[in-house]
Amino acid sequence: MMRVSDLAIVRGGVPLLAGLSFAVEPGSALILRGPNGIGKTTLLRTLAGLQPPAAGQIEVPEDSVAYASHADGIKGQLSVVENLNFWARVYGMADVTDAVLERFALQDLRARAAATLSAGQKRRLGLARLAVIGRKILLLDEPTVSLDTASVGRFASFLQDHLDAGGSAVIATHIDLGFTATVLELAPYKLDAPALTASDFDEAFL
Amino acid sequence: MMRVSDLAIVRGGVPLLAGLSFAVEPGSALILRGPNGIGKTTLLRTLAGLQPPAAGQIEVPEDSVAYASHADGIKGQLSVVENLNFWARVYGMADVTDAVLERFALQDLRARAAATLSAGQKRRLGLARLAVIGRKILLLDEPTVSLDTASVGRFASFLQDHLDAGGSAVIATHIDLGFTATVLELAPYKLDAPALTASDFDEAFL
Amino acid sequence: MSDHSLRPVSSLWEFANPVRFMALSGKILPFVWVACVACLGVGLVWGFFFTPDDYRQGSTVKIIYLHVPSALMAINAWFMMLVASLIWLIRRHHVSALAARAAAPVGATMTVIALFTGAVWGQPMWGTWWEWDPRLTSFLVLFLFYLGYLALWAAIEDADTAADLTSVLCIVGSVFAVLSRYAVVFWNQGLHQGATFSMDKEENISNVFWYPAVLSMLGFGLLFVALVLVGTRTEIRLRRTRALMARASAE
Amino acid sequence: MIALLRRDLALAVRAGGGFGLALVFFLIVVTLVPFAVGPGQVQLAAIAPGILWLGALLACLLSLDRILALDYEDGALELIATAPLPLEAVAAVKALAHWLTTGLPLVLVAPVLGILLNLPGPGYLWVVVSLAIGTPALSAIGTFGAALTVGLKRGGLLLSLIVLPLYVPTLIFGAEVARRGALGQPLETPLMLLAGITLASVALLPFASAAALRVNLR
Amino acid sequence: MIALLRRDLALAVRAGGGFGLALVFFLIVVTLVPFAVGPGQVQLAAIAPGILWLGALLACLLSLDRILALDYEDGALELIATAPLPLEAVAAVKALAHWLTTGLPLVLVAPVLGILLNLPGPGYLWVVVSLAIGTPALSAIGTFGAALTVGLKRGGLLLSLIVLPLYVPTLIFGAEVARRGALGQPLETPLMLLAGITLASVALLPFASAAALRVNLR
Ligand code: HEM
Ligand SMILES: Nc1ncnc2c1ncn2[C@@H]1O[C@H](COP(=O)(O)OP(=O)(O)OP(=O)(O)O)[C@@H](O)[C@H]1O
Ligand SMILES: Nc1ncnc2c1ncn2[C@@H]1O[C@H](COP(=O)(O)OP(=O)(O)OP(=O)(O)O)[C@@H](O)[C@H]1O
Ligand SMILES: [Mg+2]
Ligand SMILES: [Mg+2]
Repeated sequence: MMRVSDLAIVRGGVPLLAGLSFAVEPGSALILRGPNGIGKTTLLRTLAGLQPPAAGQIEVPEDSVAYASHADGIKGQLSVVENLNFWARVYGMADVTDAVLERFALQDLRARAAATLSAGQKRRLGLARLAVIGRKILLLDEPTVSLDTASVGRFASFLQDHLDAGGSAVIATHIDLGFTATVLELAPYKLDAPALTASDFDEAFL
Repeated sequence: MMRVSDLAIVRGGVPLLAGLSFAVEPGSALILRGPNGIGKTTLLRTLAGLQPPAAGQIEVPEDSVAYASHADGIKGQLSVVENLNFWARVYGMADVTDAVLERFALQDLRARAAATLSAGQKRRLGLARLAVIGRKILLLDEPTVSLDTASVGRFASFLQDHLDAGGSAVIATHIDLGFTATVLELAPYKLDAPALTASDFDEAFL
Repeated sequence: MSDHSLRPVSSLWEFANPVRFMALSGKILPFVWVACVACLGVGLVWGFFFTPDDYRQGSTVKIIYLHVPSALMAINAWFMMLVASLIWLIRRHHVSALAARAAAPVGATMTVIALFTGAVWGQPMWGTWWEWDPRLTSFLVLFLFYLGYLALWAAIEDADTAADLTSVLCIVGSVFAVLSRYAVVFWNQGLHQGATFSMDKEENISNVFWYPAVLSMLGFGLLFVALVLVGTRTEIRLRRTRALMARASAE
Repeated sequence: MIALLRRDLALAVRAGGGFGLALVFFLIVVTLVPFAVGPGQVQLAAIAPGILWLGALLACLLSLDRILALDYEDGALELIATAPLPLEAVAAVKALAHWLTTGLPLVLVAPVLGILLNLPGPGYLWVVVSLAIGTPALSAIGTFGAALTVGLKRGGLLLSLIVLPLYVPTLIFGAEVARRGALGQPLETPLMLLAGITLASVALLPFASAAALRVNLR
Repeated sequence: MIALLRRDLALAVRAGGGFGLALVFFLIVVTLVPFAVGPGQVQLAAIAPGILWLGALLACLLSLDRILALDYEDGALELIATAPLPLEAVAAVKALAHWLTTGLPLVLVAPVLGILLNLPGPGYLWVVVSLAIGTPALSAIGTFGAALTVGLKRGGLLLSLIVLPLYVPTLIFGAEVARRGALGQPLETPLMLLAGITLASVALLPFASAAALRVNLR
């Protein structure tokens, strides 16, 4: 499904990781692990196409990827349901169903303006977005931040169903999600970050 | 040190918790636990004096409390050290020392503009602030969000030292910090939120 | 950095290679400076001290030796930035991005000099420091474009991003600058009395004034080239040092 | 795309959205002018068309940073960029939404404010016409400026700095149409030029905006 | 408090900070006025003092939302509020920092822009004097407006809306001083009133601002 070969990534002109190769098959998930600042977020942004890779190839079927960042992209003035419907429509899908709301325990909050949600409730809303846009490959950046244990479990079961239905996922996380997945330790691919940063732009002058 | 009696809290006009009484002695920590949206953030804001309690008393020595919220209050254009020095000066303390920077593994990032830190690095910076402002009672709202295991350990050891030095802390968290502390389950104090919310203002017309 | 700077040049684009650019610009820079100082010195001294006073304007006419060249270079500098921006966007030659960046402050300064000398001149000529004459007005607008361009460079930290965005701004801005010029001419056409003093056409100007004027124009042109070369070289050196230090500390 | 437009419009009319505020700002600027320049009737009437245009332009300008910055800050822009919408379309829709919530109301309210400034009789029609034709260009140019500055921390004023020189031709032709209209002079030429600028901006600038956005999200 | 002032000034002069941009906005507004109202010399000179005041006021206005909103958004304001600084002092320092980075530069640059508008000779002195006396009031009032709107999502335009009416007296007296100065008329009365407004705003408004902040952070 997603095939990455010999990828190198750069952030703010600093080379972070190099020589990454992996494949994510339908029905399987890949968990990215590594200490803070190693480049998980940057890797996911690259896979999502937001920034170009410094080297290497990313092969991925067109229109199959959904990205969920640290921030949830929620509009505080819109209600929970309006937020979800907006995303569904942008991706050309049907409006959100009660089943999805229940799955993420949002049914009681459906008409609440998103600005008045607590940290964990906002996060649940951000994750529910993944269920309404109908994408196969999910790129998730620390999806369980601020979630309580019950919500983590709820999310894990959603993810398991997604995989069982032939989807796949790449997840950066520091905690244990409690389901089987390949784990990719990023530490071995780390490039020693230069103390002084030279950007691509600077490199051109060597 | 901090003594709370029969506290009730309200958020956005909705009563959340009532009948809370607890005391936090010097050298001890209190961990707040409860599902998303129960009112942990609201409780901590109330203890910090940012919002008035709906009922009950909070007794706390003057100028002894520091609050750390979900957001870290970091200025992206300033460097790591400049950010910390600012807070130190606001609280009338000496500038940040190398020991503090090392404690939070920020020594290599000291001159970096805070905007270019990763999620976890930002959080470490936010936590390092607690070490430079010299306050006794720390009110921490999910301090370990985005931190990797090593950083969580580092933070726990900082907290342990703080307690050993006679400080105390109230911490809202979903994960295990790995040190001994009283745990306060908030669920029993929960009020069933009325479906239609009446604000204090409206109530005055009854 | 040495070996490929010795190969013969096979295409103009090779100068876009930083190494080649440094080698070549290092060689010609002294000559440019010498020529610039010579032209400016002779032109200005000749113009200021060895030309007769104009019968209508008196000695104030001499400001023309500063005013006209700086005005011309102000426009040419923007044009050069446009070309450099296009080269950067299309062929991604780093030198051209830096050259555009180096030209902007020079061009902005030229604009200020033209505006200032014009104002100083306008006081005895028109009895006012400022007149909303189309030409002056479009210069003011040009100055605003320079300000926006410089502010955008200054506000962005990442070099690639800054080069890309300023290039896009330069291209869009050029179109609007030309539009503004036409708009301004249109706007003030009916209201401005044609009496405004003008020496636009070469016939209006006698040779005594003309030769030193040409010399000082040449001098300003060379000054511009020299300053842009210096600016570009400094930027290149700066970036090369950064890159080298980064490499060294990585090893 | 329609979803995006509808969302932007919905956000604008919700509490705290920008709708109506540009209008009120316009109203206030126009009201302050007599305080600033003194209340001589003749003088006011002479500058009325120009002040209306200037006020509309400033009101537009003030609302520009809402076009993209809000979506950038809460992460929605990244998500929209990874959604199956071409960025050019996103830029065009954003400009359209801005015009509908800002430019259009300004056009409609301008005649009312004209009364405050003693605008001469025939001026009303032409102020409205020139604003109706010119404001879409203001929105398109503004979206381009917003796209250029979206990554920058509170690029608000930088945005103004970049956008204002770009507004000069539109302002000149627009105010010229309004002024000539008020005086009953012929105004075909500036009107055609104004329309030309608007058409060209609306057709071409979304591409430049999308390019700038792509760079900024990198 | 000095730490806060120094930080705010440092933030303002860093890349992306507001410093200089208000100035440039002032420059641009003043440049655009002739485009809008037409280039007649006499007419321009007559409205010059008023336009300078209006331009300064708008430039001030545009930079108001930086005073508190940035600190609110990244959570710094909550932390500052729980720090051992009285909120009144915080409000006063914020107003002072705003004046130093906005009002003061405007005062200094106003004479240069006066040239563009053919300001009559004696006008220069009085434009500068009136702005120097009046702009601190603009900053103090603006900080109060910012404190009122800080909780609201992008209160930018709402802020303008609230602040502009409050600016009216300052604008009237300030522009009056400048206008009378330009015409060589007696100007003691408006000057005293202007000074009175400034003193009162600077002395009292920080208390109102602090009260508003307290409510908004609740
Ligand atoms: C701030 C004020 C002024 C600005 C921005 C300005 C701008 C310019 C520009 C752009 C040019 C060169 C354009 C060309 O060669 O086609 C120029 C040339 C010239 N300007 Fe000015 N000007 C200003 C004031 C004045 C004043 C007050 C006078 C005289 C009374 C004046 C007289 C001339 C003359 C004689 C030329 C030479 C034209 C030629 O060589 O063909 N300018 N000015
Ligand atoms: N601004 C607000 N207006 C109205 N209601 C709010 C507001 N903020 C939060 N709430 C509601 O108040 C309740 C308590 O929120 P709070 O943020 O204190 O929860 P929390 O325990 O910190 O949850 P979490 O673990 O998700 O952070 C929630 O039900 C939330 O929906
Ligand atoms: N905008 C930026 N400019 C320059 N450097 C950056 C920028 N953002 C992040 N970095 C640096 O790039 C590196 C990788 O950051 P990234 O956010 O990818 O880390 P991460 O693995 O997601 O960390 P975390 O677990 O803390 O979220 C870090 O060292 C960080 O300091
Ligand atoms: Mg990350
Ligand atoms: Mg919370």
